[in-house]
Amino acid sequence: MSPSATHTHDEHALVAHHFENLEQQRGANLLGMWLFLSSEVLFFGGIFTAYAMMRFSSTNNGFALGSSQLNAVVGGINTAVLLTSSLTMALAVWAAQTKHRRLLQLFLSLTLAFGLAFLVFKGFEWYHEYEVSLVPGPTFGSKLAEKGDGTVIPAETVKTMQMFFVFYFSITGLHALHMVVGLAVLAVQLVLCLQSDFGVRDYGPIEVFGLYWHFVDVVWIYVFPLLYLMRA
Amino acid sequence: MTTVAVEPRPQPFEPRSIKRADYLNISYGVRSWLLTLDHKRIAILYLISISIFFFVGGVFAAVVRLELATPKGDLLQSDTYNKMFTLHGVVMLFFFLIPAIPATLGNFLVPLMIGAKDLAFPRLNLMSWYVFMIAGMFGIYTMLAGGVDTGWTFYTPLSPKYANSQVMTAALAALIAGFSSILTGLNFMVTIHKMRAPGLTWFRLPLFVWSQYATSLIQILGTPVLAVTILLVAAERMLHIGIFDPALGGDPVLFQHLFWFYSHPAVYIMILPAMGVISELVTTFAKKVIFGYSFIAFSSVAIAVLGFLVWGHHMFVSSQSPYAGLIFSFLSMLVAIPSAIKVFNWTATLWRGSVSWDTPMLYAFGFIGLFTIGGLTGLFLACLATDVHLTHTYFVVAHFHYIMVGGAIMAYLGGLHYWWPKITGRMYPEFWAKFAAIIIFVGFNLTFFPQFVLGYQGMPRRYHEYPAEFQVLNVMSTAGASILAVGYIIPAVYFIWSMKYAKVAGRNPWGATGLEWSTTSPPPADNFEKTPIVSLPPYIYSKEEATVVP
Amino acid sequence: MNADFRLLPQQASTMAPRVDALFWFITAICIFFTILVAVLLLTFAIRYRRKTEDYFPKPVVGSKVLEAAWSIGPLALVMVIFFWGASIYFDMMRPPEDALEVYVTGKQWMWHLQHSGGQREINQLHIPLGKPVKLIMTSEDVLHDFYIPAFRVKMDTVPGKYTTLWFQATKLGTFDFYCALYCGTEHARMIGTVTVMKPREYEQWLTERADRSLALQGRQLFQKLQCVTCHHPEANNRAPILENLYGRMVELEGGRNVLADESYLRESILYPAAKVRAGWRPIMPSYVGQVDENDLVRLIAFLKGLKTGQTPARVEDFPAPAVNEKEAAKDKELPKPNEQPKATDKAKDK
Amino acid sequence: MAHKPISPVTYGFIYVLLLLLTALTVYLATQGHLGVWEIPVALGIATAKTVLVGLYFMHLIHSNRLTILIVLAGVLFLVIMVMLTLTDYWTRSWLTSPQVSGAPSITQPLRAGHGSSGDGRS
Repeated sequence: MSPSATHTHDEHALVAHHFENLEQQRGANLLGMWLFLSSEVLFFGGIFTAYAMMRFSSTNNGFALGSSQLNAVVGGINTAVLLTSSLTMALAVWAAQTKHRRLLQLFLSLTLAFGLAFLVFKGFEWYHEYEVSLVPGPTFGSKLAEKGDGTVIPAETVKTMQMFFVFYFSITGLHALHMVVGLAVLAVQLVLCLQSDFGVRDYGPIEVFGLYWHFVDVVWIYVFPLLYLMRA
Repeated sequence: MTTVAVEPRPQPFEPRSIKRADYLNISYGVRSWLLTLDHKRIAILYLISISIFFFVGGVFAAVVRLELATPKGDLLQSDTYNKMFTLHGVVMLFFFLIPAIPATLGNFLVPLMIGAKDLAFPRLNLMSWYVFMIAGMFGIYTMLAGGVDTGWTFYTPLSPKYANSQVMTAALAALIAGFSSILTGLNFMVTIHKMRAPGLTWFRLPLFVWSQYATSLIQILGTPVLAVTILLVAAERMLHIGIFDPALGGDPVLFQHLFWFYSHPAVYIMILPAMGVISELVTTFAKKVIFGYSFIAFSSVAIAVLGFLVWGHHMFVSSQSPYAGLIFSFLSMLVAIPSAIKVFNWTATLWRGSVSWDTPMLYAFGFIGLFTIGGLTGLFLACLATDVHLTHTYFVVAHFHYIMVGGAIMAYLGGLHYWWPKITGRMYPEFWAKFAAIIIFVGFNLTFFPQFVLGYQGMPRRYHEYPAEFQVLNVMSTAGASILAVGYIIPAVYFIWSMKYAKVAGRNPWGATGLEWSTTSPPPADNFEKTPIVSLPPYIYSKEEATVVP
Repeated sequence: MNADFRLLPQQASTMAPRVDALFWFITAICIFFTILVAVLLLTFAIRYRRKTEDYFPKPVVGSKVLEAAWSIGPLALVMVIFFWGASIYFDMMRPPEDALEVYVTGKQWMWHLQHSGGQREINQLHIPLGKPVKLIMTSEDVLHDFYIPAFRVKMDTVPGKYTTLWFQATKLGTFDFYCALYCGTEHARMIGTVTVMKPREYEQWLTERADRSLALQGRQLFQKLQCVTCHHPEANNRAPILENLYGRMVELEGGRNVLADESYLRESILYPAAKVRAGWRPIMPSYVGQVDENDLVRLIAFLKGLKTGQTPARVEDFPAPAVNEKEAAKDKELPKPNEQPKATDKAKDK
Repeated sequence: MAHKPISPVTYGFIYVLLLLLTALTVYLATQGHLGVWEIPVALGIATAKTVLVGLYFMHLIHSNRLTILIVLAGVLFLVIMVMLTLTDYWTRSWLTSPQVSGAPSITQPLRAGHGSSGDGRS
């Protein structure tokens, strides 16, 4: 899929033997990524559907209560961090297309940095939830009554809240997994860009990876309101 | 239009003395196979792996049928029996039927049929085989570590909470095999979109390619839902938290929705490529253009899309809302139409043709007959009132075996015989092939037809012992299964024999149209001596003007 | 091989002939089309078999008329099947109002059945001929499925909720029932028999086995579990009075309405705060773990028959396990468990 | 290159829009009182953001019909999954309810139990 290691600018060297030309190769790679992403839509879609149905059929306000345990402002800031990494990724593709090697290196590094920042934030959030006993399991909710006004949440509402947090950790976990995979690929591309004229020679791989990165961003754009903001 | 891709006349066998470099002899050694990027070699890798899985799954089936010869559970303990039918289902579905036609015949033929040098992503193609094999390892580990007894459907709360067998590894095997399936579908779809030879427009594509395209759609859009569902079940089993367990406030019916959203279309992953194979066989052996090309092509896509709208017909008695049942029943009924279109068009193609009775055509006849029965009996299960009586019984077992074994495997074997000369460069022994085809047809019907009656009588599926009144039909079924087993072993033997000893085949032993027949047998590593240019629609055998019946 | 062999299943319920009529209609369609395709296929294959390799038949591309015919023809047929099937299915899903009620609990790997009079059976069900019977079913563990082939009815039992199944037997005799949904190791042994009796014999059978009625057992539980402490007119409005509750629409906090059916009663005992009645505070504790499925059945049977003025006294000790005459006398005071409010009563509350 | 690269200025503009939408949705969820409209509005804003990301960052605005078709196919099948599953959950209580025709009043609110929220919300 990726071009061979030769450093010539000869198009012929960039095209795998079974393709006719670079145009065909780029088109195929982009199409492949788009198809993969439409597959991913259904992957996340499956769990979103489950979430929607459980929420719809739930008979108490455990989901809303669960949602209000999350900090929407922290989530919002993290959303902004991820959007920023999307911007720098888009700019990296632009730099590759216009053959600005230095800028390409800069923007890829920034994307990597913002992506890592997002994960670090997310990690702190998870740790906080662990501390206040919001991780599903036998001890779930044991520290709920300590804060707040001392009112006791009925047991079955706690159960529904736990269901909410099962979804929360599954969805954010799967999203984080996609981030980790993305960051790994990004790191490889960055190293290649620092070492060679990878990217400016053929912007194809950068563009294809960019699609993936933006998609992970789009998933978060839905995760954020679905988990953090539905608290009424 | 420098080259006409179609060779209207059969070629005489080429002399053996000309030694060409083909994909088989271009390099030797295990390494050259395990690291190959050639779609044809990867197809062979798949062929070997799925054949092994087929026989493993077949052994499980044989054990199941042996146990059912008597009403008492005397051969096996109940939990051993449960593991047998579960493993039979898991192995046959995820490791044989789903990859069967796409990953072997499809892998070999799609690039050849569209005049490409390879699939769009050769590395991904090899990777999908390795992913498949990793899944296979999990499957084999499951068997060795004691098996799994949840049924291939993994229904909750049985599988995450109550089963004490190797549910995790079995589920992982299905999950990983799913990824392999997604990658294959993705590869095909990009290839069909981007790699067609000059002049090969969409309506000049062979119908096999159309059916592969429709199949890929299901693989790409359906499989991820299975993946995420399995992950949720795995989380539920490992962490004892979850969304399908009523004790935790969850809903087991939700699992069925998510599961069947993939697993119903999965049936079409198996049968659509089979339909594609049959379209090729029927035209070649009738020497006649296919009747209603565009109707067959679009009916494939229609089946792929409709297949996603009907999963609820597995749930009419699951406590799903009866109103949802109403909608699902209605939509399920509609699948009858594209299926009818295909059957009638194949039949009409024979009209005034020049019909040969070669082995692949025997399989095609068998397919059309058995698929007709399998498809029509689907009406009982799509219809709400009869489904209440028949679901969860042997009627369902008979119905889907008519589709998957009578349909998909007949077509797979037919296709394998048809393209065997192209794949290996050798013919197969015609007498034994015909003999096996007839044995399989007879054995199949004897095995599965009695099960329709059993189901109507009310015998539930997945019973290792049963009331004595069901014995007569069960004995018939077991007898049929032993005939069927013989029928499957014969081709395995003569195919292996043929690779060395059988008659050498020329480029085009059947006198077929299609780009794959214009290259040598076996094809060279890059498939074609030079890129073909296509100027004609497919299946043009006669130079006469085509007529249209009003 | 054995004398019991029969090709077709027995028809022993009002539903069976209706399902069979549809079954044979579809079978006729199947046979017609299978023969049609087989005959065409073989005729063409033989009549036009290949005689010489040099002959290239005249190509026929297709026919719009034929395509339309074999699309619309099947469409019309499947629509007939669809509507026919749907009409029977909805009758299957709607039990008659006056049906006898039997509670069914599936568990790995047995069926536990209880009649309204408290008579219990394991893997057996006795029912009267010619009377509609409604099974109210649940499961204690995994999914099961209650299936009586001779009656052509089947329904999954789902843990955590009630599903229903009804039938009206038309033949005396015994018929097998099965667990039809795979439920684990001994799935195949989760079977039993339905015995259809003449109504008089059934009554006799019931009295012979008369334990204490379900409702009466429920009444005892109602006191034992201290439900009566709050659900009582003298309890200073701590909890709603439950008289005449069953079958009515209940207004909830937030303006929704819910039908007080078995599922609602069950949920309200297990998870009281799930659906709180308008105007009441959710102070009731959950009874998860204190009552099992059988206790729930008893409590619900009691609540279903509870009419005006029948709430037991708060101070009354729950009676010790009593001798039969005494119990029978009590039973008379209590409403018949089968009695259900008329449909008009339900409408009134809206 | 099938099309001219989108200029960095455009990217910046889109980025600012995205940040504003994020701020808006957080504000509406924490300060606003939208009631039943809360979920539709939040999802609407998310969709608007997705469209912006898709059209500009992912270059859909310059891509061919095929790519758009693939995106729509993914979305369409997701909608099918949600809607057909919903037909089950939506209508489950209809048959047991005496008021079949007016049934939505029983099953309608997405947040069932909303009304009983008087209990211990911390």
